[in-house]
Amino acid sequence: MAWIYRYASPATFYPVAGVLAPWFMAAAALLAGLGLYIGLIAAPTDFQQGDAYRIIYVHVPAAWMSMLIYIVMAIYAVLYLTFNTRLSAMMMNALAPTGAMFTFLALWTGALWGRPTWGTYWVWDARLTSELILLFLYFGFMALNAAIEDARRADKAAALVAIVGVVNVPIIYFSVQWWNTLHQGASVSMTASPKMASIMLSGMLVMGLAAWMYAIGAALKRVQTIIVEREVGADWLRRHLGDNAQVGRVA
Amino acid sequence: MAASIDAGIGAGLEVRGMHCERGQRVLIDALDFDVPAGSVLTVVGPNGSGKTTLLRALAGLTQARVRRVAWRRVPIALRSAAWRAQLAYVGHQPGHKDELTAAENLELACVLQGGPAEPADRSRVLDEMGLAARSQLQVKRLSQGQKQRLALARLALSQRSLWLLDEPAAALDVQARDLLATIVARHIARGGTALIATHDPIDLPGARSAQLCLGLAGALPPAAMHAPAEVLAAARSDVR
Amino acid sequence: MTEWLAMGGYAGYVWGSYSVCAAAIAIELWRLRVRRLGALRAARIEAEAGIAG
Amino acid sequence: MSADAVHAGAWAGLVWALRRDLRLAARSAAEVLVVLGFFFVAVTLFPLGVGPDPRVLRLIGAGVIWVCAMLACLMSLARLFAADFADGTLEQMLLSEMPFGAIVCGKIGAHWLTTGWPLMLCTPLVGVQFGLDVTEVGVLLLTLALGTPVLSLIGGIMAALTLGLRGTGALLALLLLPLYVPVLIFGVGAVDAYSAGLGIEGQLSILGAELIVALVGAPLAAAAAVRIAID
Repeated sequence: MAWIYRYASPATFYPVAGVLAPWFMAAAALLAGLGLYIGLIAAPTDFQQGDAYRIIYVHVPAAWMSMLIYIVMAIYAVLYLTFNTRLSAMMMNALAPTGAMFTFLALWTGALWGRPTWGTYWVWDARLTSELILLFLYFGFMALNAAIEDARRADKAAALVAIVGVVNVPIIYFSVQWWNTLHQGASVSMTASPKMASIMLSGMLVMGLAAWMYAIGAALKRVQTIIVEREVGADWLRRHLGDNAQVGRVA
Repeated sequence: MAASIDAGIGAGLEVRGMHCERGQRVLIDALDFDVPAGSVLTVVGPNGSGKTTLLRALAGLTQARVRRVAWRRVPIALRSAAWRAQLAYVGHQPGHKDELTAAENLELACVLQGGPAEPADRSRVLDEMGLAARSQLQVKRLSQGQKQRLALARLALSQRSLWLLDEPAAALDVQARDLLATIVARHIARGGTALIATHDPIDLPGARSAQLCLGLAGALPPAAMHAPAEVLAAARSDVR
Repeated sequence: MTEWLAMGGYAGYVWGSYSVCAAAIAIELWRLRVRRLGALRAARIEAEAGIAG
Repeated sequence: MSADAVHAGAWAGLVWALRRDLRLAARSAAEVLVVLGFFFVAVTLFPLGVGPDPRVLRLIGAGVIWVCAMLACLMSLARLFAADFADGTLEQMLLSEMPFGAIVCGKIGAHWLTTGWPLMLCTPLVGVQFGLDVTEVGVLLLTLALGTPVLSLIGGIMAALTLGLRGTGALLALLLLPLYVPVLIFGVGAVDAYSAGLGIEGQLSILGAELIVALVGAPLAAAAAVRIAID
């Protein structure tokens, strides 16, 4: 298991993240461009919802990412608590803000899509309600992380919250699903819209990929910052800053 | 390597390759030391040199990497129940509840640390500590000195073989310091072992003791075992 | 072009969603940059202080 | 340590912690009464806010009582570990031979007996305010009996995680209330189903399942959380 410590040390990962991040950002921009073209221009107007349905090209990818990022955070949490590799904790913390942003976007676009389609901004639909509770889980994670000064204890506590949270996400989703069907009967759920034309589906998948690339890119950039914040006294950082100072370029 | 008096007396605690960190700073790195059974290791060093961290790491309260720990030559894991059954740890905090009476606190502590169950032993120790008259009073009504003696009573009742005492003499009045010395001496006489982190070492007549200096640059090899008098002299002069 | 912008009468909702998404990503990237430069500056100050100290 | 010695140790740890915390709670009974006082005040606010119309109050009764029970439980969670963390007794528990998970289980049990149980005793009084009839209050008590232990169990984890931090009130609420949602939904769901004349076995069995999962998982997670806090 020695290799895990060699590669997982923040010092060796810092330059790697620096090199990878721009590539992911470029991929995200490219895919987003393609996705927007498909979604906004190439895809036909939906005969039922008119052009309002085009919001799904951002709403659905955002919802996917909000769930995916929380699961990836929980995986890093498990890795950190078992292997004690500080880098997995840093990656977990680096992902949280981006995940919270995607959750907020999913709720915002969901509301704007609900208004023309169902006449109200907020629909107590099972998916939207679980999305809102997921947003609280993200805030809980970040609040606990910020409340503890000692970095190691903050990581461990936040990791435990992420794991307890991810165990509860399916329970919350199914209880909200049951609660929703009991009170309203089977209302039209958000994405069970008429059979998707293949071009619409591909638009959504491309935007989903773009969001994924962006999330990785943002996380890598943020993990670099976290590494610098945490390794302030370390000599590898001093040397690193030293070389760039002479060259005059911002590290 | 640390000298041990002679193999005759059973080997007590062996620690190899201990590594402790606090936040960013590496306090202790690759520390090896031995504490033969029936002896005292006094851990000295300036504040922030890792005395408390070392003791809390040994007690399993803080996380630390250690290559090997053996107790009476049997390798043991720091956070295992078997290890906890051997040790008693006294930290900076009082360790009793103000709302409960002295007797109740002792009773709870004895069950927790597997001490003697008979009330007779407890009342005998309360007598010795001069708390018999106030044993039914809530601890919050006791004076600071009496609270300190209650903590000593809890230690006196402990039957654990390895004691980890972190600055036990700090803020003790003269009378309490003598009580502490007799309790620790009695523990050593019974063949017990103790690690005491302190600024002013306790005067333990006749007990074999060694010294582990924790400098800010990490641990220095423990001084060879020698009569306690030299240790006390050395300790006072070395403390930076 | 203007008819495409009208989005079949739903311009407010569609562009409302897309603009907020773009704004959120822009804000996140900008904050990332600010936080990164702050961390690097602090590290550099610590490094000089370390050498001098 | 042979298997039955471990069981004996675990049971002894649980009983030790339970008796200790109940004695401590008895010594400072005010804390328990304060939590009940909060419960009463919070529940009484809703009719003042929503209006005295009995039909409306009957509809929202179970929901209001359940939410206020959750908030009351939240208020008293600090008592679970904070005092022992401050005076060093929590450390001594960690160092005991008895398994720490069992000790945490006993402490959470004592917390439930001093918050969940009294809340249930007051529920009939409060149910009258909302015009719930005797059988509906009975079902509500049943759901509270199954649900409030879960509040204490999951609450124990978060109370341990936020040990020693300042201003943990809001942080505890933010961490806990999302995790209380399933208990709330099925607790109130059972009462609503009963009032609608439907069967309540489904909701009660799910509440029971949540209780079992919490009983198994929460003490271990809380014990790990305490170790993290004391580290």
